[in-house]
Amino acid sequence: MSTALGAALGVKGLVKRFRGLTATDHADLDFAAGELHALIGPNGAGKTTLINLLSGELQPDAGSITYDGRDITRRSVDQRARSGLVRSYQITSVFPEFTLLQNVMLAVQSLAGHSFSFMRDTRSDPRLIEPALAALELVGLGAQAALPVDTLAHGARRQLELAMVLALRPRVMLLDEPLAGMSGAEADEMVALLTRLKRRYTIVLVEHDMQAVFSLADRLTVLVAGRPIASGTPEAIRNDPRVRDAYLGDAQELM
Amino acid sequence: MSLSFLFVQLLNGVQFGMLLFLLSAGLTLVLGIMNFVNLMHGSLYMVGAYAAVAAFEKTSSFVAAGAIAVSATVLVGLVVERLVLRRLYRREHLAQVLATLGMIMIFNELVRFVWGASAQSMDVPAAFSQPILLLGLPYPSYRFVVIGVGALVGIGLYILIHRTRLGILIRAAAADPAMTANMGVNVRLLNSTVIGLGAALAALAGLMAAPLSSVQSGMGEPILIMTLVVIVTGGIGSVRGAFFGALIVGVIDTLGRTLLPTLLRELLDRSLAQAIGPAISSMLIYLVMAAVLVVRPQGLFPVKHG
Amino acid sequence: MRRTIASFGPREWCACALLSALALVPVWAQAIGEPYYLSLVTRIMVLALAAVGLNLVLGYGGMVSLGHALYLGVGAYAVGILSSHGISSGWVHLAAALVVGSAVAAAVGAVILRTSGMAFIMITLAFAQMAYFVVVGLKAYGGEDGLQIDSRSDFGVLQLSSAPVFYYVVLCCLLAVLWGLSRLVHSRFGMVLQGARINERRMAAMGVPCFRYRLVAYVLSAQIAVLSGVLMANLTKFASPSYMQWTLSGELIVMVVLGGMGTLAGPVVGAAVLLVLEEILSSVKLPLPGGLDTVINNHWLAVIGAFIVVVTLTMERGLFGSLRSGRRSA
Amino acid sequence: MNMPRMLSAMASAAAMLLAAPASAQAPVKIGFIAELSGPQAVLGQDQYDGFMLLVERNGGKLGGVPVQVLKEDSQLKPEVAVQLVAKLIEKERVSIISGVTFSNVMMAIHKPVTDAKVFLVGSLAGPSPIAGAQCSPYQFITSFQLDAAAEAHGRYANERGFKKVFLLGANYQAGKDFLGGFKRTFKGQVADEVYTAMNAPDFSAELTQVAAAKPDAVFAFYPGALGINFVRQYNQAGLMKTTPLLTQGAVDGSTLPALKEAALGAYNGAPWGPDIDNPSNKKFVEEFERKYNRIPTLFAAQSYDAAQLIDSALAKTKGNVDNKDALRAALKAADFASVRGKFKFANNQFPIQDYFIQQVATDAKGRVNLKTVATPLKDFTDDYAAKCAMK
Repeated sequence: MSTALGAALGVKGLVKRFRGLTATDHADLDFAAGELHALIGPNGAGKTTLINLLSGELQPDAGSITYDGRDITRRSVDQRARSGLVRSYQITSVFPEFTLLQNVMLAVQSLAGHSFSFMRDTRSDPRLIEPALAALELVGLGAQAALPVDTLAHGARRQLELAMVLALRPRVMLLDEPLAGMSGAEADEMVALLTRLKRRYTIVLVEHDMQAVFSLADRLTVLVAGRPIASGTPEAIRNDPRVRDAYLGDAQELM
Repeated sequence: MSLSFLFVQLLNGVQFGMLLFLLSAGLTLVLGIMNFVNLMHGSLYMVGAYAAVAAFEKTSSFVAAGAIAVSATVLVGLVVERLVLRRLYRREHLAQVLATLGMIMIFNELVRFVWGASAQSMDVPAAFSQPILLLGLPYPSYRFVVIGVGALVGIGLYILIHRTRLGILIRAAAADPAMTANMGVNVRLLNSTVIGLGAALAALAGLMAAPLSSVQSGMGEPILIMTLVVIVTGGIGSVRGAFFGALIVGVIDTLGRTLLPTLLRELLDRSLAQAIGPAISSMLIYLVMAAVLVVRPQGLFPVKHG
Repeated sequence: MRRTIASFGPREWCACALLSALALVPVWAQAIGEPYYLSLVTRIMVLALAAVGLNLVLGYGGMVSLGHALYLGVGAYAVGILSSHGISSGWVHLAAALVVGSAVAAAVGAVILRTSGMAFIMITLAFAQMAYFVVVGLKAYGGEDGLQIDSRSDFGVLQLSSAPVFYYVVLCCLLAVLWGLSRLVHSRFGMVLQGARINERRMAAMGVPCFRYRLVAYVLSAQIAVLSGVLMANLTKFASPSYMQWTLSGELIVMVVLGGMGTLAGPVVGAAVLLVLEEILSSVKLPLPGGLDTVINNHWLAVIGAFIVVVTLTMERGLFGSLRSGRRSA
Repeated sequence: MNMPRMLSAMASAAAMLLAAPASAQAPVKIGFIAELSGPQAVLGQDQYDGFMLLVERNGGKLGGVPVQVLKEDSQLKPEVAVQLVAKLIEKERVSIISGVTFSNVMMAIHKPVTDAKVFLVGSLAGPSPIAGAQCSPYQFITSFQLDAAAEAHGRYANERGFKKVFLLGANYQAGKDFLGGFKRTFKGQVADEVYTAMNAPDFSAELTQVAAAKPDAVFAFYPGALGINFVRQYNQAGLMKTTPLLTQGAVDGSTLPALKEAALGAYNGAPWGPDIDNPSNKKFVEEFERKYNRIPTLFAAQSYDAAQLIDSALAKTKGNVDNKDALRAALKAADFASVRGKFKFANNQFPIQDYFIQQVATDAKGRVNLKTVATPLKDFTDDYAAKCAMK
């Protein structure tokens, strides 16, 4: 278990097709270690597809993915996750029947290599509870640890989602719209949280809230029809004509 | 083993397959479209057979018996749908399994209560009571009727599903039930229709089977198992899958029963062959299903989702 | 929130009442001079044991196996076949049964766990049916007619031939398995197993390969069923292909779901209710007017069927599961 | 139905179990185990009706003493049957158990019953093991060992001069024993020997084989529903006219009502037939038809004899069932007017009797019925008796 420190991630000539339509079209991207790299683009630009390719839930039709210097194109989801390449979901995906603590404990547990322990009661196992509580504290859910998830507000669920990712001591976090459906206040909390987390991890962020993106990201990549058309600092992207063209009416949204 | 013999055996397989298809077609729609595990499909088959026998005794007309049996069974199906099944659509599969299992027990005892424990049966329609000579082997002409009806139903369902509005709905629902519901389709009506359709087909199967086999309490279960084998082999929700699945299972089962023991006798000594031959041939369809599922968990003709 | 406070609700009371009742049955049977009830309750507990085993995969793992009778049969025939060759040691019986059972379960599980949903149900059934046909083909061991067992397994000091001793042995097996399960449910393994049921995709995203945990769970539950088969063979002094029939697999599912799947004592309650009801309806002369009692005695299956339907429709979480638990299921 | 009510229901149910009287000295208790639910109920019901015909005629008495018949449904499940036996012996304290429909149930309960020194008067199942090595002094079987009927068929096939016979059977122990029995006595050539899966709904494949083999006759063992399917489809294939059909279990009183004309011409082998000419049988058939308005079956007849046997024995012991040796001697004497005419027990306490071949024909009343056409075995003792240690 390497202590969480960002690792580099890159894709070469990545292609993914669904019944004719090309969701990812010869994408070449590099995510430097420790940077927060945002993927933006109009709807259907293939942002989530790219995340799914990176996390391994989709297999590319062509191209390669390198992580921490190794080719992981054919690695399975769980193999990638164990090596520190962890994702969160756009639509909250947790274990509703469990408490918050149990949700995060499950994540902590999966770090421990295997879970073939049959008799030891997890409910009194500090090695699980303490890291889990820590992760919950980090996202500001420490107080609600004992509550079952189904009593939770949407915003809090998104935070839980992130806590579960953090509990996995990731080196690269793939965050798919962590702000989706959050109230203004909740969103601000989350942005603050992500700002705190920056540098300690490599973060690939897909997000529609442009304000948040431009305030958080070290670099941005603009995807259009599955192909990265521009990549650079927020400043560079702001003034890139191609991006304006790509976004057309969305121009205002960029400012 | 002559070629004509093989051909006739093949025909037997097809005939058995058609009977299975009548049952599978209805059930696969229920499973696929409503995502509802309806184990009492076999009971509907039994009800259809009993109704056919009773009607045949009164009218002594095969067609009339068929009409009565189908309508009676559809009625039963709809009543049960209204009273019980409807409450189960939103429940998990296990609840459906459990409740329909309970219904099976009720129906088995019900027919025993009404018709008594001893088996019933009905005669082959006079026109088809005589066997015909087929490549030098006498062959019961009624079995051609079974094949014919099966084929007709197959064509009918094809037209229904690919040429009618209901068909469009059915296909849509099979591909994505939730979506269809959101498209403002009257799902409740669609469900009743599908259950009714299933009941009608089950009754038809019961009618066709009545002259071939004994009509009695519990006749639905063995055939239900085979039907389910057909459905998962063919691909849940796909009528095409049900059709080819039924033919595959029917033919494999028949050929397995006749050829395998003979084959084994060539390889092993007689007594051993006789010991394991039937065991293996009765296993055959399960082996095939298991093999198919391991290679293609969605079955041979999976319904395209999304 | 480290420890959950074990406060008592109806559920816990019911469980305790049930267990203490079970512990007292032999005494009571002695008192009223009805040793028969001993064998009735023994049979209930043996089947309950199998149901508890099934519950591990069904209730906690979300794997609907319609083929668990297969392992009951393995256990029964291990005893039957070995004793027919003059090997009477219970330890040998048990060891052989568990080894064979685990091997079969591992092989079968490795195949069937690649499927899910309806396909899984059917493929489990398929394997059970195949095993059934194999046993029916075993002419040397009675085939369809089954296999008589001269005397119960020999566990040295434990004289299984004595009904009360056998009863308590079965009871202890049941309690031991239940205790083990109660630990397992909250262990790391148990959490992963339930996690895989609730949200397999997320488990994978967290780096957990669900397959191997499911496989282990399947083998464990098979071993419990095997144990129940060994006891069944000893109870009836008989091993029969009918122990492997799909109908028995179905009954086990009924017991689990009826009692309440994913609850510890649910399957036990389910088994008890089902079998006691069966006993009463099929042979007890109920005080009913108009020959209704004989109608029920002759068509008791219908009544059971109706009962199952009603419970399924009215109690989403089963008889035992519907009881409010005093404990926050944490 | 909420939980408290559920529980109270259970409680009262349990109470009811207790309420059942533990000790009732007065009447002699007789347990009657048979298939009484599900598809096979037709067999069990016949057995029970045949047995009760005598009991009810005698006003609830056998051998002049009141009897209480406790009917139990074995559900074709050995484990359930064992349970029921335990109940009958331990709870009801019966001294005699009769009925028993299927051989797998018989095999399961034979040991527990006879070990408990309770008399097992079986009226249908007669598996070979208990006719031979595993025979017990406490068993008295009023039916027959299947092979015997099969051997009768074999002899009959010889009498008819059949050279080439095609054998078919259900793939389980009884099926194999039965075809074996036929082959022991049949002198001609066996065209082929085919075993089909249990509960096979469709015989087209096998019947095509038969047609292709063109044998002089077909010999088939298919009990109950299997028999109905087989005979119907045999008839539909036009084979009934061309090839004589010798069967066991396929065309008897239990299946004829379903088969009707479809079975005309088929042959059956049995130690009893409704047309056997003796006063006892006349009385039985007539009373049975009046009471249940259907033709009595072999199973009813054998159970009626079981009742007569118990009747005669209890009469001898004055209703004393505690002196086992006396009761056993009385049963062994078999001192009653069997519906089969003569009836003696062999050393394995299976009957020594004649075996008839019957053909399906329309009887005087115009009903489809069995007509005795030959008696290939006279005073016959089954072959397994030799393997039985008892004298």
